[in-house]
Amino acid sequence: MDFTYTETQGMIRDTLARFLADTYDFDARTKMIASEAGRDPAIWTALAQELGMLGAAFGEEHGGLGGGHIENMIVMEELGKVMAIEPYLPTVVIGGGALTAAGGAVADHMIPEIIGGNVIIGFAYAEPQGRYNLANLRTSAKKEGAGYVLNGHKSVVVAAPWATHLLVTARSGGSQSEADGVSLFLIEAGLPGIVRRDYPTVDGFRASEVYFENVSIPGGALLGGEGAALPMIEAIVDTATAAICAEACGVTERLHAGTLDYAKQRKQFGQEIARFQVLQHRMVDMFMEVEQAKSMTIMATLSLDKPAQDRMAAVSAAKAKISQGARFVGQNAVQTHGGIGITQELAIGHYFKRASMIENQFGSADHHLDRYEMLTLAE
Amino acid sequence: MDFTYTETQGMIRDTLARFLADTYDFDARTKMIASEAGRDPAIWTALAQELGMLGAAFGEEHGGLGGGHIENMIVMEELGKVMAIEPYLPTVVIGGGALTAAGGAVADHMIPEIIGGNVIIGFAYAEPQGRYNLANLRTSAKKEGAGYVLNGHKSVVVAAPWATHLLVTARSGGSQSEADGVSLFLIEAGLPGIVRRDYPTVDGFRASEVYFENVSIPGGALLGGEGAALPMIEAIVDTATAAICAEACGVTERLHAGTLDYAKQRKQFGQEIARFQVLQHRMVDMFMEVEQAKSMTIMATLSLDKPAQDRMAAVSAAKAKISQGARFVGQNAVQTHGGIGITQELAIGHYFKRASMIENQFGSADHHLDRYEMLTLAE
Amino acid sequence: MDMEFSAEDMTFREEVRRFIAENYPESLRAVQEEGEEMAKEDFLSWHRILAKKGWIAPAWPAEYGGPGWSATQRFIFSEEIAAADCVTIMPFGINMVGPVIYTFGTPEQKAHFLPRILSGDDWWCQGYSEPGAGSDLASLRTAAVRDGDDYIVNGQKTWTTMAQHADWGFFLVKTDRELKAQEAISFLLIDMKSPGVTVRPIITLGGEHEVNEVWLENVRVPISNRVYEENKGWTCAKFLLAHERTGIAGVARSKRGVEKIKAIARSEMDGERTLLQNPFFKRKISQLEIDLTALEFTELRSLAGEAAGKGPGPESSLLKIKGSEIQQRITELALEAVGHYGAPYFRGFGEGDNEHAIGPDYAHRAAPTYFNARKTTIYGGSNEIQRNIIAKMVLGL
Amino acid sequence: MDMEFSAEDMTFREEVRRFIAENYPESLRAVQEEGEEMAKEDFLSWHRILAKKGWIAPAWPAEYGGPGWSATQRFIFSEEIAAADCVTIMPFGINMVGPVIYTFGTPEQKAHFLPRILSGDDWWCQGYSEPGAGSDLASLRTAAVRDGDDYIVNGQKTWTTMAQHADWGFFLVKTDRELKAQEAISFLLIDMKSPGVTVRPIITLGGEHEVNEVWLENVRVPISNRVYEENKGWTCAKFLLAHERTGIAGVARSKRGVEKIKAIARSEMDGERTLLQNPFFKRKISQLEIDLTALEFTELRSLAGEAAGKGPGPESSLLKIKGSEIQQRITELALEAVGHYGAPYFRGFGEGDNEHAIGPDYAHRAAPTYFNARKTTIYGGSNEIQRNIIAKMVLGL
Repeated sequence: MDFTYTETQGMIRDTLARFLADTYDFDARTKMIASEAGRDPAIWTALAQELGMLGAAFGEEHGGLGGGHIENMIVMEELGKVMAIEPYLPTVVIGGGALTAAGGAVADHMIPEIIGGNVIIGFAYAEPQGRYNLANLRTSAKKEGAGYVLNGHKSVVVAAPWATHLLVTARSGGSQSEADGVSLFLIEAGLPGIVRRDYPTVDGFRASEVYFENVSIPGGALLGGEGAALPMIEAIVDTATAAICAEACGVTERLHAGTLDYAKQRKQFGQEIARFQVLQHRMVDMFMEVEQAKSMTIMATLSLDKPAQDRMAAVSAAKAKISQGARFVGQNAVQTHGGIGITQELAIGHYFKRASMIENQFGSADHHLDRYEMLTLAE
Repeated sequence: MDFTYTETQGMIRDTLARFLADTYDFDARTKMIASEAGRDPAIWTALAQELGMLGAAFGEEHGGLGGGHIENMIVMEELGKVMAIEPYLPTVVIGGGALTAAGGAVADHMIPEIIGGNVIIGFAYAEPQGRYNLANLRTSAKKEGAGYVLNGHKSVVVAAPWATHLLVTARSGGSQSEADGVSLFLIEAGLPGIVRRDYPTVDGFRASEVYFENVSIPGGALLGGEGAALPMIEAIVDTATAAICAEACGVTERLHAGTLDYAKQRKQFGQEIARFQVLQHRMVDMFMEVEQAKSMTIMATLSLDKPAQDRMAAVSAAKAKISQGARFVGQNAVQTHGGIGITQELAIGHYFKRASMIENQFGSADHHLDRYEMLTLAE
Repeated sequence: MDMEFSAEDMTFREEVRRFIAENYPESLRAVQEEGEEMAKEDFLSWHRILAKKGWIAPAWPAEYGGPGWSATQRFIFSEEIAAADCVTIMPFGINMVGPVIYTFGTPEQKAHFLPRILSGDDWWCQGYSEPGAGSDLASLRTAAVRDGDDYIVNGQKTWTTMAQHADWGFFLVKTDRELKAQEAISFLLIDMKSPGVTVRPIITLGGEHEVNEVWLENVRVPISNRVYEENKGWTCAKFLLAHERTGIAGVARSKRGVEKIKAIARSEMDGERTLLQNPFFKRKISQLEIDLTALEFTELRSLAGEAAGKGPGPESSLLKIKGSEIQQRITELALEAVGHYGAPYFRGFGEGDNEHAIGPDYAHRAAPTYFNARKTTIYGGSNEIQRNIIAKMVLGL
Repeated sequence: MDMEFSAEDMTFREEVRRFIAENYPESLRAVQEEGEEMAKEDFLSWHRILAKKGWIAPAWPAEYGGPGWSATQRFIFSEEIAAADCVTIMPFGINMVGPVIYTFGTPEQKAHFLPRILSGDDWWCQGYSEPGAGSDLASLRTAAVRDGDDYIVNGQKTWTTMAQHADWGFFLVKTDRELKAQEAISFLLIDMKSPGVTVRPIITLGGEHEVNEVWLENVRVPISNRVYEENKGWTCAKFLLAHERTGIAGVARSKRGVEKIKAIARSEMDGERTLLQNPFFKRKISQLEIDLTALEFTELRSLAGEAAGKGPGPESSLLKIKGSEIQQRITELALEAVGHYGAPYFRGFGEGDNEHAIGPDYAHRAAPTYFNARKTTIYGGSNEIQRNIIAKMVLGL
């Protein structure tokens, strides 16, 4: 048992932290979000080419640093600390994770492109009717010749407005919520028949509704077996869920630290509000949630390569706890700030917004408690 | 809309409060409980004969004061304030309620006996397998000649060791949890074949396991229609549930007041602990629970004569809220007292024990939330 | 003791319900359903309709233009207004400065201001909070210095709700530098069009422009616009605070809010069942309903006490605390209910876009409303302050 | 980073498990299942078996008789001990005064006391709390005055766990009336059979006799029984407090407790289904398990930090707070699970009664255990104190 970082891992964290401290302060982030594109592409390029950060989690055979889940955890936590809107999660964690799992020629081709910063991937998995059930799909992929024809509507595809590629779940067979018949495709984002409606999200990202209207895609776009991709998709989403747990650690750590700083300087009734015992104990409770979020994130991350049952139970336990913790820390950070906490002016409110979205992303606490029980308490 | 007591109701409350202040302090109660009998019969006699208190909730035609549910609420709240172990709930609220509902000769005979203090009734309704489901009965009443023969085992019959009579639910037909086939009997406690195993309860009452072994009872013992008593039993138990909500108001009020007193006098780190803001806010939260318990008790009590659906929803809403409040107030009273709160020496710990038992009596918060949803949110 | 409404009350309820059904502006309903910010005129249209009917100021004494209702009638009225999803009547004139003026004002002040509050001719805002003194009114720094028949006012206020529309504001200012805080405050009525008044927007988390900073630079205010005696403004402020807390429980609106959540949960699917059939989501709703019932009956007990001559005491802080917590929980449930569609954000983005909102109609405001609702435990004296008040005034701590 | 146990660790776990299976006294198991209070000999029987094996003091350095285990091995050992429902080894000698003596004691103290702690020949109790000074150790009043080679000790201690069995006690006493509290405290070892020592029982809510008052009247204590320097007892106390908090999370026992709740919920019926099939009861269990996992990994991170040379810091207060809350929730669930049969009370009533307990076996201790567990958030520094510690030491407030 060992909970320490390797030297390389420590370096990744420090390098990234320094870079973000220089480039990603609150004002810079606000400007990116307000810009036409909604991001600053130079940051992504720098992450790839100056820092080599996009390769941290990939194998050396593809030009990566030979890392994996722990490297993703480190990167996501640092990105969380500055509320980065960079598409690391869909591109590297999810897209990269799918490619690594699928292997073969497409991986050999695409992973170096990801590492080089030339590719951005949007994960088109959610559908209006599906809630958090990954198999509940109406989007269809009909075999036609050597390829497929895609039809359907995907909800809230984060980073889709920026994406070069889309990773799409679709039904190539079976009935609407059946485990069998689910396939996974990596396709170019600009194919004819792909219609997007773009919008910002409340927490600063850009996303799209994506409509597939008779989109012809090549057979080589298929990742994994036709109609047999659900287990792989579940593993990918678990990996992504662990990654946003790590992001939540960064976000809640800053919510806590920001609240502490504010409370030490803000005066009411003639003294710093940090001297009020009720607020002290509340900040202690926030601290305890942050610490437990870190513990659960490590637990879940170290479980990602376990057998599916164990992996799913571990990830659901972590996400349930962290959803609850993110709400607690976020709400109390705002409450302790008072009025200033609910304005756009201070970073704290924006951390709260991101924390609130993390709560339900890839499943609410209730969803994960359900799944945890199904796996461990079924009678 | 009117939430004030009538003059008579105010007098009942004041008279009872004065009497209990004189007779029922913590030491007196401790001695009663430790005595062989587990009670002081003189108190019951005085309540009946000196104060006329046992008639407050009965109609004038039976020699009562013409009151009803509100009088029960007043009495139970005062009894709660001193943690009285008097069998008012099973005898007057439950037994008296059943007799009033059934009417007829048995009521005309028995109610004056209750008012006179000559009768104590134990309510034998719970069974080992039944949890809070009133229809889940294995105790059987077989018709034999003009009467019935009882067989079965009743759990935790409070006041049974003192009882002159038992009010018994039994199955005269139907299958184990069926609504049809449930009958209600009021029988003498000393009939041949009734076997008791007596014990104290954790909160100071005496109770028994009651076993019926081929107990012959007369036909006149039947209250309500044979096999059709479930609606009446449900109404009686709702009345009883509202009554312990009132008792909970008395208990939690004292838990709160006792904590307040203690906090104002107890010093730590050089000041009264009442000056610690965390404890102040906690006592405010306790206060709010007590106030809300009072509101819900009034709401439930005033709903007892409404149609069954409305009555049940109101009582379940109240009991769920009060179960939660009783736990919150009890636990925090003990916590605020520290070590002394968990000894037998101080009253506070005993109030906590009673509050804890009230939590699950006639159904836990979860049970009542289930029932509330079934009545109001069924889809 | 009974909790039934009398036949007269029931008739009254019918009358109110019918009036709303027949008179509430359809155009306003459409704006509300879009979920966009209301224009000043939107608020005023409904205000004027109620004013014309004589129902705009339920709590005012009849002599000043109130309808002369009982506490129960006022309760019924507020229930029906909420049940019909009517826009909120801005409280600053009707519920706040109005009662201060008819209680403490001069005959001239009453004659001039009260009719204009009723009619909606004057839109009011409240100048209380200052930067660095949120709930701590005793440490105000905005100061008024006498100059002939005027005060010259300098300072800065913040969290001033709807000041962008305001014709008049009521302000707490210091009128004496020597005296202790509470003995040095006066209550001034300031024309927001006076030279030296600047209003700057504060944008809140959901993107709303509801609150403002108000800068006062050498603003000249006639002494005749001071309510009550100089340095006695604290008396007005305390009176108003107590007044503000009644009704702050928001029971009727929250009841309506719970119904809306149920409707959402009936239409959202959770696998093969509706979200309302999910036992845990259903449990959160039932727990909320029960907590709301407890709040409702606590408010009714408080109203009954009021009717019996006991003014709304410090225990009304309970209503504020529990009421605001419930309002927040409603918005939490809405956000949880809409799933993925909580994320898209539209305000101010792609305006002029005629397409329908992304996701179901009820989804696109869930997150901003949730964010915005965090204010309910902060404003009007934060819930921490309310607990301090109960600790001190009720528990004697 | 990885969280797997090494092959050596797995072998070690097997060895521990086998040893317990083969050596744990059957007679003790029977007493435990009855749920009655343990006699002194009951505790000692298992203590002596572990002592003989050399496993009684997992955390002690090998030179003083510890087994020389790694942190991971100690963790595994505690898990297995808990999983097998072994009686708790009294902590006062092994975990508390022992480490103080081998860290601060004289060679003579080490030579005399440590072997007797290991063997169980001496039963220890802790004389810290005083009436009027629960968690506030700085305001102690028990005083020791020098008289030749002795101290004369006068005062009163309370909450002294298991003092009724104790041969020795370690006491915090004031040795200087002039100095400030923390600079005036000394750490004395007192023979409980000394003239002037009186132990009086305190009966707690569940009817247990676990704690006592200890009266000290002119008790003569040789100066050689003082550990560390005079007036430096606070150093020992602080060391011991930090030591006491490790392991106080009680993860392994709570895991076992959750399993027991599951077993109860599998056997209790809730209508046609088991209680474990009730979604809300099941949810409380899963939430408890998840919170326990969070606590476990927080403890493991803390242990890893310790192994890397960071001593158990003030963040171990987190382990105390969350650990004690979880212990209480387990007892809450047990009481809720047993329904009606939580009410009957048997301790001390009808003793000699050979009949089986009323209701299912697991029911009759549910309420007393729930009541008794309220102590976990009070003792060892109440959870309020622990939050103060984190606020001060970790958050710098």
